[in-house]
This record gives sequence, structure tokens and C-alpha cells, in this order.
Amino acid sequence: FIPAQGDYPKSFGFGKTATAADIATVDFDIRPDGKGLPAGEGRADSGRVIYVAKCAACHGADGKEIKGVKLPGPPLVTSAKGKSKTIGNYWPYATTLFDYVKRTMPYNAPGSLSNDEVYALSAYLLSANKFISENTVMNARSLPKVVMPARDLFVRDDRKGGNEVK
Amino acid sequence: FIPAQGDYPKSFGFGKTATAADIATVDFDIRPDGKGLPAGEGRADSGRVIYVAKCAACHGADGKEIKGVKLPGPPLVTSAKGKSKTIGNYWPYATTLFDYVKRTMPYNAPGSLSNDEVYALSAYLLSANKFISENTVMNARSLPKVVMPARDLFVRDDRKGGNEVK
Amino acid sequence: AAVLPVASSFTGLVQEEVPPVAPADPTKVQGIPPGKIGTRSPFENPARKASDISSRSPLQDFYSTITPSDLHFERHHAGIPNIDPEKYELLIHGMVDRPMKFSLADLKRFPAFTRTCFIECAGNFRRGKAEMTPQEILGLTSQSEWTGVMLSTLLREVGVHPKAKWFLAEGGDAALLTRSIPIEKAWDDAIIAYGQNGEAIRPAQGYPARLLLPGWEGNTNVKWLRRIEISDQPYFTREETSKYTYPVNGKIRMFSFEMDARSIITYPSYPQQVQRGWIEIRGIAWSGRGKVTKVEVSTDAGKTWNDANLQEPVLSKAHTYFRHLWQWNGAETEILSRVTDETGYIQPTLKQLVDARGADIGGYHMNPITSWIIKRNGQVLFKPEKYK
Amino acid sequence: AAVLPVASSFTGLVQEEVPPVAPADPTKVQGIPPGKIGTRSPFENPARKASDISSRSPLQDFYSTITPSDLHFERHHAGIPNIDPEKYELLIHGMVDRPMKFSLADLKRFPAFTRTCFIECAGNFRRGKAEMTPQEILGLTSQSEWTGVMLSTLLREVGVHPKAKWFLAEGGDAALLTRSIPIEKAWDDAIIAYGQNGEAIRPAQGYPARLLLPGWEGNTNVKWLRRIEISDQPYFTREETSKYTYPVNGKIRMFSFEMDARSIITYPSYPQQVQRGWIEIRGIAWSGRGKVTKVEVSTDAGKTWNDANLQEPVLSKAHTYFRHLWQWNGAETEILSRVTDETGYIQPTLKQLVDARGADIGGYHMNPITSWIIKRNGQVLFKPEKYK
Ligand code: HEC
Ligand code: HEC
Ligand SMILES: [Ca+2]
Ligand SMILES: [Ca+2]
Ligand SMILES: [Ca+2]
Ligand SMILES: [Ca+2]
Ligand SMILES: [Ca+2]
Ligand SMILES: [Ca+2]
Ligand SMILES: [Co+2]
Ligand SMILES: [Co+2]
Repeated sequence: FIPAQGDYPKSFGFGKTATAADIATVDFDIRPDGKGLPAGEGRADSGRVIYVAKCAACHGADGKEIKGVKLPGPPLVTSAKGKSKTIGNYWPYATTLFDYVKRTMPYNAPGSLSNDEVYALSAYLLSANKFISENTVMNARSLPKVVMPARDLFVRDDRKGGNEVK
Repeated sequence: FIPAQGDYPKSFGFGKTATAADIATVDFDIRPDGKGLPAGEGRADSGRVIYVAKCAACHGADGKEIKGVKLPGPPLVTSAKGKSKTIGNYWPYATTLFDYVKRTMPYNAPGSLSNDEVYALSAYLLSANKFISENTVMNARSLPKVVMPARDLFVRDDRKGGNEVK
Repeated sequence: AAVLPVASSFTGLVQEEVPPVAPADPTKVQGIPPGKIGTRSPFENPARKASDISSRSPLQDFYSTITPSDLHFERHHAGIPNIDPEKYELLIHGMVDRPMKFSLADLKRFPAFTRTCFIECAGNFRRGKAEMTPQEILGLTSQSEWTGVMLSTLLREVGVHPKAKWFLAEGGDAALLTRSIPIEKAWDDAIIAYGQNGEAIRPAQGYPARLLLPGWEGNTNVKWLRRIEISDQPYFTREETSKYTYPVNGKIRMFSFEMDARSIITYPSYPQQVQRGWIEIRGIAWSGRGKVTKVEVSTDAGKTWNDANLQEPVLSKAHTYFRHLWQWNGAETEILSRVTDETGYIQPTLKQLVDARGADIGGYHMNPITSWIIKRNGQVLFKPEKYK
Repeated sequence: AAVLPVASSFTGLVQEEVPPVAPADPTKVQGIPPGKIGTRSPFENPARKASDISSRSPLQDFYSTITPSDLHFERHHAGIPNIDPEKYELLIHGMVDRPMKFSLADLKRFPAFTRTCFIECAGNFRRGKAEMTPQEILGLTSQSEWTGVMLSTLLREVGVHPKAKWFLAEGGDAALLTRSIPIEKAWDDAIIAYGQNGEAIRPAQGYPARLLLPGWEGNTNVKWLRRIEISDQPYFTREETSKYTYPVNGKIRMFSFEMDARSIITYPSYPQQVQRGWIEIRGIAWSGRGKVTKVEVSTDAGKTWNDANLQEPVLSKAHTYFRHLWQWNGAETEILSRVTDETGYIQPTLKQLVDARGADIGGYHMNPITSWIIKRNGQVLFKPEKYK
């Protein structure tokens, strides 16, 4: 079904070499080991200011689930009463937060935040979720080191196939 | 590929018996042996009058091919110079003429002709093509007897399949 | 700061419609929301080529073998009728034990069957100049995934007389188009189809139900089917005498039902422009007699032939996509394809057809090998051969 | 009388559009002429059910397994981007010998490949009340005939480092959605698809090109694909941690790629009404692991099972239509279906799933057998089972 590629030439010669600049424009993903994190830094206090201005309208004043209220965006901070899956109780890596916010948020202006702003927002959300202190500076070195308790819960799918219900 | 019908019941019981009236409304096809021809009759002279009124606009004043002119409908009468396939040179059965005109013509008012009108038009077109005299009455008995010279040209496809080019 | 839910600007449930001008950076603005019915990209505008009696499928625009329903070729004899499905009825009568009528709902209750196959107008094949696209040359064929009830299932229900030999199929359009069909086809694989590519059959293809005779000439696949009369002889209707017959050595051949195997290269083709180097030659091949077993491609005007790859699954009486990898050295040449079907039939050259049928050949059931000329500048032209 | 050609009133080349009211006798008036683009019958109005982030395919309206492209389910994270195909580029970089970028035209020049397969959102499965249609329960799956270039063909071109284990796929929408995919899938059957059901892929499905991972959860089939980065480890993006993971016995399971086999009866289903007598039970079954080998149908609440007929051709990782003939005696009963795939996997009951994964089960990768209750009056209702 899948075509045999045996008769293909070593190269078809279609496409162009991508330059370092071509790659830099679009390559800003972040791995858990910190690979990809840019220069810059930020703290919770400045993060809170940005949060209130750019995020609170959709995620709520403090990012927590409000019973009976459906906000445009999901809660980001774990509350004692809330049942939602949040950064606080369900995210295994802090690097994912930088990566996701940088590429998609705020929802109405994706890709508009500077690296410093994203570091600050990460610091704010991580401290609101009580993973770091109010004063911890988030940057390329510190962010990957933040320990997220949910991490231990995550297991890879180990189903082997065949007739197992697992 | 085609479903086995072995497990089908003798009858599924869907659908209704069609009454004679149900059938009569839609069953007016005509076979070469005359089966299906209705009562009524007509002659070329009255047929010409109907033709001029209802057909000539599309098929031309005398139904013949006019060089360099493309009429909305095809020519119906063979002309000495014309190369078109017409009733005169290409139709094997006169019954087909009644059947086709009755069900589809005039193109802008299909199904609007009475049986007498169709007999008359058939008589006119058959006489214009010189298969019958101007005075022959067309009806359920005479129409199937009209001999159409093209009939001898028609042969059924006798290709047997396989790698034959024929 | 706001803590109450704000009216989000991205929750409209309007029908999606992508505007014709793309933003400078689509990653920086929200796109349009999901909707009830999708649309094409404004940058893609495939279209049929229409006359007042037919329209041709844009074969050169297709990447595979399903024809999008709104691009299926058309050939109507009185336009597309507007039929209310609640009023629709199919009558089966003639040499039967019990004449019956079936509503659309009745038809859908019977066991259903799905089959992907092509339909092709017997008059498919135009030629005459070099500037012709596959659509213009051979666009009167399309393929759908058809669903319906086997005609044989209905015939079991009405009971067919043992002496029955033919049936008449009649359409419910203003042409009340009729064709006589050998009864064997009904017992073999004829379908009363009400589904096309997953959904209800489109009006232009016979809504609410049509006759589908896999592999047989398009005109016999009577659309808007309203009546079937079982008979012991054919009716010699206008469509099977004045039309759909053709000259063969001084005679006129009628009742050619099966569509002879044929193929066409759709890429590269006019008016495409190719570049030196690797080119994947692509096209479709089909046969009204069964499966395509082989498609050969020649890139040297027919001197040598190479087996093309056939896209699986290869289905019976179905457009089959073929591909052949070729390295063009930039010299002027001629590329062509030739299909073999499971009966051993090999697509003939135009010369073979003329030799077999006489110089007066034409009109219907013309399936010659067709060639494209590739100029040194990469221009691709149709090669219209002379024969009269 | 007129002898010169008259302006015929039936030669307009307008786009066909059948008016919403049918004439009393459609055989007495000319229909609309052929046109560039066809339309549906005004009597047929299939539609997706849309929220602001997704829309569901009307499974109960489909007669077979191709989903008409404009009814393909949607799940977007930032709407449908509007991408100019001339500006589109796919970048492949990371652990490669030579990072490269490909224009859409480049992608189309490579050897192409066509495959019919389903896509299903890993979150497909809603329940909760009796008045639910197949579309509401399971409408986040659709099937198309996809065409594109094998990702492996492109990887040969860039040269992949021997230590590569994963690749990151990134979309060009405003969500810049990313997923990490084991590199084996790239060498196996991943496709960069630019064709859908014969024509260009639709904007809602990833125009001009998307990643297609046959059988794998919908979200990994990244639409509007703009970048692939080859890596030695996964990225743990938001979509593979915060989303598309699910509780299993106190843990959170991630990287469940293959869609487990499932089936659903689409006829009869809510809100259809059936009559006593013969009923052809119909539905679709599929597996992300290969071919459907068996679909069993029970008409007595699971006490006994019957093999349904599978519509050929049965394709790997594809919606497979099944049908089973049943004579309903008018008594209240429960009908259900269960699929077995070629790996021997049998679709589980909800109870089996709960027993295996714990009471906290839910969210993604839920594929329990679903049942319909048939009331004595012919009413059909979904049977939502309790489990929490
Ligand atoms: C206009 C509304 C809106 C604004 C403003 C907004 N968000 Fe969001 N946010 C959303 C929506 C909607 C989602 C869910 C998107 C999805 O699932 O695809 C989301 C998701 C998120 C998530 C992922 C949550 C999870 O558990 O998966 C994070 C983190 C987040 N937003 C952070 C932010 C930050 C930081 C800002 C401000 C810089 C912000 N958002 C501004 C609407 C908004
Ligand atoms: C408004 C135009 C128009 C009028 C009026 C009209 N026709 Fe026609 N006729 C056509 C067209 C167009 C065709 C070809 C239809 C087709 O091929 O489906 C045709 C075809 C025919 C044919 C078949 C010719 C062949 O060789 O296959 C016959 C016979 C015919 N018409 C007879 C008549 C008669 C008799 C009348 C008057 C009662 C009539 N027509 C009035 C347009 C017209
Ligand atoms: Ca990277
Ligand atoms: Ca009759
Ligand atoms: Ca357009
Ligand atoms: Ca080859
Ligand atoms: Ca409508
Ligand atoms: Ca069975
Ligand atoms: Co035709
Ligand atoms: Co999804």
C-alpha cells in the first residue's frame, strides 16, 4: 500500500536549503531541558501587572476557577475548591508554560508578547500556583529547574496492542 | 463485491402494488412492433401546419440543414447537400419518432402535444423525408409499417471482449 | 480588571468563508470559527467547463480518483429537474408478477450497497488542436462512491417473468429519457443509487435516485429514474438509435454498452509548464469491463514502455490513478499512456481504431491512446492526430 | 415562420442552483442548465453541529464512508487561518544533514501517494442523555481520500541523523499548535497531505498542507503544517501534557497515539423512528491499528451477536461501513455493535474500560460499545450508561 521508494533517486532536487535566518524566524519551541529558551527574564510582580492587563479578562482576576462562571479561557491557578485541571495540578513541565504562552497568548493577540513579558507571566503563574516564591527570577537557567508536582503522575502509554483493555 | 442475497427474505414488504391507473399515467413508450401506440391519427398536411407553428423556430422552416447556420434544434429532414444525421438518413424505426416527439417536443413545452398532433407531425416528417406519400394517414396500424431505409445499416455490437480492436 | 465573562469575539457560528486576501502573518490573527458547511480556499477555484447541454470535470485538477460531487461532469437532455423527494416514486412494471411502486423511503429501507465506480459519456473524446486540457479532451467522466439498492433486490420483490430479456429505464426529467438495457445487467450489478460520496445524490447526478450501470455508457445510467418496464425486446428509443450509435465499416453499430478501457496522462498536460529533472507523470486509467491490470507509460513517443505504479486499491470499473517517475533531460519528446484491463484488452492507437472501423469512425466509443508533446522550453501540448 | 436561429432560452451558463420549491410536474418544464459548480438538492440540508472550537460530522446522514469535504469535522485551536499558497513554506530542520524549505509547488513535484483513512479527535465521545444523535455522540471523526507526499520521501531529501527519535510538527495557525511524534511514524506511513477527496485540501482541514498520521489521534495530524523539527526527545508541548492525556488508575497517561477500535450504529439511531419488520442495521467501524476484521451486531442487548456484512473494500485505518439485516418483532430491545480489528483487539464495554482504568476515567481515548434502545412505538433512544 505504501509506495516502495526503491526506485527513487538519491535526491529529487526540489526545495531549497534553509538558512539559519529562515530557521530562527519560526524556531522558538522550548524543551523541558531548556533548549530553545531565549535571553531575558522576569518576576512575579511585573508578571501580575501584565496578567491583569492582558489575561485576566479571559482567565479571571486571579486565574482560579469560579463556580458557576464560564470564562472564555480555562483557569490557570489551582483553587482549593475547583476541580479543573490547571497549571498547578496538571502541568508536568514549567517550560511548556513559556512555550505555550509565547506562541498563542493572549488569545486575541497571539505572538505579541516579548520574551521578558513571557518570563514575567511564567513567574507570576508559577508563584500563584505556589511552585516558586514571589521573588524567584525566571530566565533560561531557572525556568527548567522548577519542579512541577504533576510530573510524577505522567506515564507514557505502555499498552502493547492486541486484545488488551488497559 | 456484490452482496450475496442468500439471506434475504422472499419479500421485504416495502413498496406498494402499482394500479393500472398508476401505470397508465407514465407508460406511453412505443416499441417498433407498435406496442404502446395510442388511438388517434394524423396526416402530413395538418402536420405541416403544426410544424410551422411549434417546431420551425428551432428546426428550421423545412427541417433541413442550412449551411453555416446553427439552429437550436438538429435538422430533421435529409437535404441533398447536408451531412447531418437526420430522421431521413439515420433513423431505423418510425415508431421512435412518435415516441420521442410525444415525450420531449417541443423542447420548450415538452409533453404538450396531443396524440393526433404527434401522428400528424410524424406523417409530415416522414413524408418530408420521402418515406410516405403526402396523403398516407399515420395511426397505430400504419406507423409501425413505415419502412425506414437506415434500418438495414444498424447492427448490434458483436464484439466478444478480450484483446480485440473492432 | 474584568472578572466576569466577557463577550468573546470568536464565538460566532456563522458559516465559514475564508476571505480572498490572506493576512500578512496568519499566525498573528484568529481565523474564522467552525461552521455548519465548509468552503474551498479562496485561492482554489476548480470549475467544470460548461456548455448548454454538458459540463466537463477538471481532470487536470484532481489529485486522486474521487470527483468532488460539485465537479462531477454533466450531460443533461432537458436540464436538471427539481424533484421533491416526498413525491418521488419508482414504478416497476411490465413482465412482472406484481407491478410495484417504491417511494424514496422504501428504496432506502432495502439492503444497501456501496460501490466506487466511474461514469463516462460514450461521446467522451474531443480533439482538434494542440491547446487542449485533459478537461477539454476527456472531461466527460467522473467517479463517485455510489450507494443504493441493487436492482436485483427490487426485481426479486416484483417477480420477473422468465421470458424477460430487456428492461426500459425512464428518467423523470423533461426529456423523459429512455434506454433499453439487457436484463442480465439487472441481475449482475445494476444499482438504484440514492447516495453519492457519502451524502444524497446531487440534482445534476439524478436526485433523488438514478440507475447506475457500472462500466456502461453514461447515457444508460438514467438519472432521475422514475420507471422501469420489463420487456422481452428492446424499444429502439431515440437515445439508442439516433444517438449513441456510430459508423463501423459502412454499418451503424448500436447497443455498445461497455466503455472500452482508456487512460490519459493528466500531469504534465496542457497548459502546464515543466522543468528539466524528475517529473512524476500522473494520470487515470479505467475500463468498463473490470479492473485495470496495467498502465504503461512511454516517454519516447511509444518506442519503449514502462509499467506505471497503480494506486491501490484498484477497483473494478473504476478510475485508477497511475504514476510513473521520469527524469526529463530537456529534449523535445512525446509522452503517452496505454492501459490493459483484466480481460486482456489493450487500449488501441487511433490508427488501430481507424483500421478496424473505417475512416468514417467517430462520434461515440472512441478510446485511442492520447499523447502529449513536451517542447524544449517545457511547454506541454496535446498531439491531435489526423485520421480523416 | 422563423428560419434564422432564435435566441434559445436554455443556454445560460449560470451556476446551477435548484430552487427550493419543485414544480408540480418536473417532466413538463426544462430544468436548469449545466454549470461550473454543482449544488445540493434544496431538499437536502446536511450540516455539521458547530461550537466555537469544533464542529461534528452528521454521521447519521452518511450512506457510505467518504465524508463530503464541507462536512468534515473540525477542531481548531485558533480558528481557520487564511493562508496564501504562494507564500506557504514547509521547513524541515533540527537533526538533519541539510535543513530545507519546500514550497507547495515543491511538495507537489515529489512522488505522490493517495490513501483513504479516517481522522478522529481523541476527545470523540459524548454521552449523558437519551436524546443524542450519532453526530452528537461521536461526530468528531470523518474520512477523506488524502493525497500528498510521504514524509519519509522528504526526510530522505534532508538526511536524518541516526540518533533522531522524535519530530516536532508545528501548525501555521494562530495557535502555532505543536505535537511531538515518534520518528518511526515518519518512516512508516506519515503523509504531508495537500489533496482531499480529489481536490485541494480544504482550509478547515489544513490548507494548503497538513500532517496526516493514519490512525493516530486527530490532534497529532497537525493542520496548516509549517515546520518539522527532528529531535532526540519529545517536547512535552501543552497539547501533549495539559491536553490529550487522561487519568488511568491514579496516573496520567500520555502519548496515546493510536485510536482504539470502535463502532457505532448510525441507523437506526435517535431521532429516527422505525417500523416492525425488516430493518437493515447500518453503521461504521474503524481502528487506528489496521483493518476492521469483524463487526458484530446484537439485537438483544448483547446476549447474542451476529456478524455484520462489511462493505468492501475494507481499508486499513479506515471507516468501514457495516450492515446487518434484522427482523424486528416490535418488542422493546437494545441494539449494539462491537468491532474487532486485525490486531485481535475487541471494542470493550464501558464497564471493561472503567475496570481497567479506574472510576476517574474520561476525557480522551474513550471507545466503549454504545447501545440504542428501541421502544415498542419504534422510537430509538441512546442508552447513556452510568459509570461514575
Ligand atoms: C481573549 C481571551 C483570552 C485572553 C485575553 C488570554 N487567554 Fe489564555 N486562553 C484562552 C483560551 C480560549 C484558551 C484555550 C485555548 C485552547 O484550548 O486551544 C486559553 C488557554 C491558556 C492556557 C492553557 C491552559 C491549559 O491548562 O491548557 C494558558 C497557560 C493561558 N491561556 C495563558 C494566558 C496568558 C498568560 C494570557 C495573557 C498574556 C492569556 N492566556 C490571555 C483565552 C484567552
Ligand atoms: C425550443 C427549441 C425546439 C423546439 C420548439 C422544438 N425542438 Fe425538437 N429539438 C430541439 C433540440 C435542442 C433537440 C435535441 C435534444 C437532445 O439532443 O437532447 C431536438 C430534437 C428533436 C428531434 C430528434 C432529432 C434527432 O435526430 O435525434 C426531433 C425528432 C424533434 N426535435 C422534433 C421536434 C418537433 C416535431 C417539434 C415541434 C412539435 C420540435 N422538435 C420543436 C429543440 C426544439
Ligand atoms: Ca527548536
Ligand atoms: Ca410500455
Ligand atoms: Ca474562490
Ligand atoms: Ca515505475
Ligand atoms: Ca438547502
Ligand atoms: Ca448478516
Ligand atoms: Co452521453
Ligand atoms: Co482533538
